[in-house]
Amino acid sequence: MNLIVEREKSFEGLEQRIQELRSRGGADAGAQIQRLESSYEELRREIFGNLTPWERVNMARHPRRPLANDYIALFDQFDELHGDRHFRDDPALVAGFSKLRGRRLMLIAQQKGRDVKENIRRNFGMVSPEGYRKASRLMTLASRLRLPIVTLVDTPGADPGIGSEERAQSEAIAGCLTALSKAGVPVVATIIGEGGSGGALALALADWVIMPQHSIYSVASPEGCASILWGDASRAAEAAERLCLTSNDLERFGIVDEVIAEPLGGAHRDTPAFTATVIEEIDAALRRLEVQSPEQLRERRYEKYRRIGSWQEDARRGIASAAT
Amino acid sequence: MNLIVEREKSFEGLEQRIQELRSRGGADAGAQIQRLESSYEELRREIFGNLTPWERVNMARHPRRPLANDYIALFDQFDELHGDRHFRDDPALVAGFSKLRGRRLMLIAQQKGRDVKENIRRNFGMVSPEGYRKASRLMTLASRLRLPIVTLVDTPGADPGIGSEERAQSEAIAGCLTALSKAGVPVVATIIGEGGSGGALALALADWVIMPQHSIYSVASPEGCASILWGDASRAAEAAERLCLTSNDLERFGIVDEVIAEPLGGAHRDTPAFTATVIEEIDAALRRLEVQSPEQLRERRYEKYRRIGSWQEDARRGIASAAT
Amino acid sequence: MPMPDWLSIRRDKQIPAEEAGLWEKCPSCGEVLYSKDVEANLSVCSKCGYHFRMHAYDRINSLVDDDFVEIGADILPGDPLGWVDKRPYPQKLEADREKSKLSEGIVTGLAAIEGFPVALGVMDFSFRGGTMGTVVGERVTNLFEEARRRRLPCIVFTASGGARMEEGMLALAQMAKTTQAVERFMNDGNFYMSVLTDPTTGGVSASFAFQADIIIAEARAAIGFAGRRVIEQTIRQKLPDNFQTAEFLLEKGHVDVVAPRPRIRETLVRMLDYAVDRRRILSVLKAVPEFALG
Amino acid sequence: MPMPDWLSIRRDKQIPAEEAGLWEKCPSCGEVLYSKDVEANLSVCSKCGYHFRMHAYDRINSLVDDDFVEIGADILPGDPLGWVDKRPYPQKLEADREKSKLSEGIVTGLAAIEGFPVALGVMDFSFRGGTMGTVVGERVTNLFEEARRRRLPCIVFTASGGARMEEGMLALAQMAKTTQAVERFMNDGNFYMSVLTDPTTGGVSASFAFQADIIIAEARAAIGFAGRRVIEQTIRQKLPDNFQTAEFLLEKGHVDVVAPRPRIRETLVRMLDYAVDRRRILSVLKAVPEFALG
Ligand SMILES: [Zn+2]
Ligand SMILES: [Zn+2]
Repeated sequence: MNLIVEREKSFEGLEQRIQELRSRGGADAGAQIQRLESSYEELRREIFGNLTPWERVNMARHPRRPLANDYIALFDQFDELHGDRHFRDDPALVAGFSKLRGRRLMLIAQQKGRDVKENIRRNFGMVSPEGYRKASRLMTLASRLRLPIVTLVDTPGADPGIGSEERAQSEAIAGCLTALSKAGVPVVATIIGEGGSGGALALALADWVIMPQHSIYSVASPEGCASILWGDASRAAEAAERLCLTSNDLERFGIVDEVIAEPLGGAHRDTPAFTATVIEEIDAALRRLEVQSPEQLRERRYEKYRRIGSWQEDARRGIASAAT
Repeated sequence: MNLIVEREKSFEGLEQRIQELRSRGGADAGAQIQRLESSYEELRREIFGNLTPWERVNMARHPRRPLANDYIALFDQFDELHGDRHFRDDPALVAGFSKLRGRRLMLIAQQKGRDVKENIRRNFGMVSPEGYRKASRLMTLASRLRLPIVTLVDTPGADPGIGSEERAQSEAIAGCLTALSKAGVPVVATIIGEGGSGGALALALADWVIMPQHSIYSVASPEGCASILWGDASRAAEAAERLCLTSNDLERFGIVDEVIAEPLGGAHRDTPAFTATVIEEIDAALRRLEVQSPEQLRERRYEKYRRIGSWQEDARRGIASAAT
Repeated sequence: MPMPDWLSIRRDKQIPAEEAGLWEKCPSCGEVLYSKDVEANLSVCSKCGYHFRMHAYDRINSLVDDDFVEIGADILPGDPLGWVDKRPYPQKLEADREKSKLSEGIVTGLAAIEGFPVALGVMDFSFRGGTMGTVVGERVTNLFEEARRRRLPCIVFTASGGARMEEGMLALAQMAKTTQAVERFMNDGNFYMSVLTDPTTGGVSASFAFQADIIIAEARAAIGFAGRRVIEQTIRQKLPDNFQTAEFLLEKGHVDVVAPRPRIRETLVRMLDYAVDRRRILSVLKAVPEFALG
Repeated sequence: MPMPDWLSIRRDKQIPAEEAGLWEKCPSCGEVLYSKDVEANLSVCSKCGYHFRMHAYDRINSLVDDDFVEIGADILPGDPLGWVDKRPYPQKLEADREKSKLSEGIVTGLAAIEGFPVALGVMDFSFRGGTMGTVVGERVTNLFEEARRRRLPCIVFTASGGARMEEGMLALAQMAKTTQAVERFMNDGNFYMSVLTDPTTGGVSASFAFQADIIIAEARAAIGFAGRRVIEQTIRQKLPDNFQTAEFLLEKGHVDVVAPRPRIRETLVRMLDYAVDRRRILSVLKAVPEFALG
């Protein structure tokens, strides 16, 4: 049950009524429509204008939220490349050569499904070691060919299955992080929906991290966190409050470099326009980064993550306080 | 049925008789012993003095032929390292840090079993992709740490099972060859028993290749070759004649850099002395190579294999002839 | 350098009909096909999509923009082992030359594909089953060395039964030789694609075929290290039909892309367009004026 | 720099008996053990070989030749999220400091082991379950940067439940920070070994734990990415006992060596002896005179 989907249902009657009045027309309809529309707008602003962290979690998981393929479709072209060369091609991780505004690049994305069948095939966007190894293989290739790396992050977390453990999920994720550390090309990551823990970070060690307003990016899932803290996964909403997983929090902490505002009610209210805006920002980031030398890129990326944390002066004074 | 084992049986009576006479002693025993010993020696020289290629194949596969562990035991120390970091540790390929005369090195060997049980565990020395990936991982590590690489080759060929194909045996072997191409450290390979096709070469792209006299090293197994040529694996002896798989042939072709003579009747007649001799030669090769810079080593290794073949002048004149 | 005669002939479709045979039967669906149609369709059955094996020069012809500057054609086989089985090796070579209209198992050279200058190697199964002897090894090595000198991307179409038995260990050692040449080429930052066609096995599979940056497999091709029969003999059971097919390998993550033959050229061009910096190419071409582009 | 007080105390075995408890029961075989014996046996049950968790300073004490020059001890945790669950995060930290006698989840510093100067980090599960917050990340990063400056081999003992929830994404980002520091260190040709102790999971497992040149796992340790309970909840069935054990990982090829605790030190020394050029070390030591060896 998605909280946002439930909210949306409460508008459906109102939306239909406005539609009906519009199509019927007539003398008094105009005023009535105006009245209804204004209360509709007010209601939406009230409900969507200031989402709680838990509401944002639901927004990030909304069944109509733009997925990786919605973004990939806006690139000039995309040619998928498959496989880790050793064991399997992982459909949860889609990657390949691409072009954006004529710029050649390597695109690497976590792909959820839109329906149950596709979600099973895509493993709900949970990547297996093979997927991370495909990613690191192609990151290394991109670096070799001097192609910038663009990643789209959308996963509840790395696959936690038996097979993934047997085939060294940890090593695979560490491999991605290492490949991104080595990359002598611009790396731009966008957290398009759910940024779930290490399985998300594996693709997001980047020069520039973009985050749509209602995406989430978290050290642990709210459910997992609640279950650890209180032994009760149903207290996920409370956990979400504490985890600072929203775009605003993360921009403040320097984890995210750019937040993109979403339409009222979420990105899926206007997927074409919103995804186009994100693509625009990815392009702008690449334009800013591509003037840097491989050494500069690596050095600045190192320094960027080097600074992240809260130990600095606060900690040395032994005072607990939020980092800037 | 091993041909050499059968031959050895024919001596057993004679050997026993000599032993008996020796222990009994007596006046006429001395002369009789001398007579028997001289005919014993003559017989052995006659049978083992000039082995056919097929006999050498049997020698290379002799159940008592020194195996990798017999050689490894002679190194100052050996600490095994395991695994390809992705899928499995392959017991058919044994590798680890080692020391020889105080020199630190990386030792990589194909290990057959001495009995059925161990042979099943070692997969008869047939290496799976995981084994080759363990090898290339450790070759790369050796190169990083500036440790010379010593390999011991003894395999009927790379594992031809379903799982090995599913996990990209070709890519794994190519990976070993690539790692050895890149290695900026001395590489010394010894074909201690069977050098079976690509599965053997994967460990033998080396600056210096040593081959005991009765080892074999072949593009295909005699059985496989016979089955392809005549649809009859039992004509393996004929195929062995043609394949030029003996140490003498291969030294002539520049495939092998050094042949080490074996005791009459084969290395297993005096395993301790013979294996010690081989180790001596490995040490000598390392001593010669270690003065070279990484660039020199790579360059000379490249040129060494660059020259191998028979197309050169012969071919350009369109004349078929053996290479020098 | 002008196009070799043989290529010109094929290109002009002037093969006498009586030589080629007017009709061919598709071994997959049984359809009887007009040979000229098959050829026009890149030797793919128009009914079921079955891929007939393709002649190396036909393949080259179907790929390159204009001239193909062959290199290494003067590298010809010897008989280092003095090999005889049912016939002496030189006789087998002679028969294969006759049958295949090729001097050896691979054709190598320089060309342009959709304006991209490339080094191109195409193996042909009809010459000794595409086995790698010293000539194949030498030609491949030369190709990569030439490509490295000119900083050209390199493309190799593989089709091989493995190392060539008749040249013994000299054949096997070509794996080492070619692997080193490819490694050196790639280590300089150059781009390499292999296209695995039916069948790609053994020593070729385990060396330059699987070293590439991008590996493309032709649809339905059999690809593996051990041959299907060897595996069946070892495990003593029948293998599933799709085992070792291009499609199977895609699922198992071994290859980047599977494409049917009619889409191979466009796939290569798209990949070149991503991987190759056109500005660099142009500067290379200026520096090597003798390499004329069509 | 002298040994920290705490370490000196442990070394001298001056823990008052009433504090430590005289007897301990082995959770594996049930044997009641004399606490001092357990400690003398590196916290391994003398009957069944069960490994008790080991205090970071005890571990260091059991490894180093003489002095341990701690670095990064002045890096202390903050409360960036203003976290409260059952208690405020600062209270939890305070309680853990009390309980563990540690200032954070890892102790880092310089030492010599059997004459080999090394940079050494030891995590401790008793501080916030060995989770990686920004302090652990910062100390690890500092350690690798210091080791890189001095060209020392680096050894890290891991024990971790993953990234520290109470510091949110700032904790997760430490994976990126540490991975980069390790990569830079290794890229310069330096040698890195990790020793995975019970338990090593999550963000630590998926960053510096599995980046090492040589990975040693302590016998019976639980090692994996996802926690055992998470997997069981996901697949809704019990996992086999040996799943995610050090021994299981050895078979699956994830780690180089498994060693019981009493053999860890000698294993490390042997590996250092292979991997490290003593001549280089000596020249480094000459260049950095302030780093005194015991
Ligand atoms: Zn057909
Ligand atoms: Zn016990």
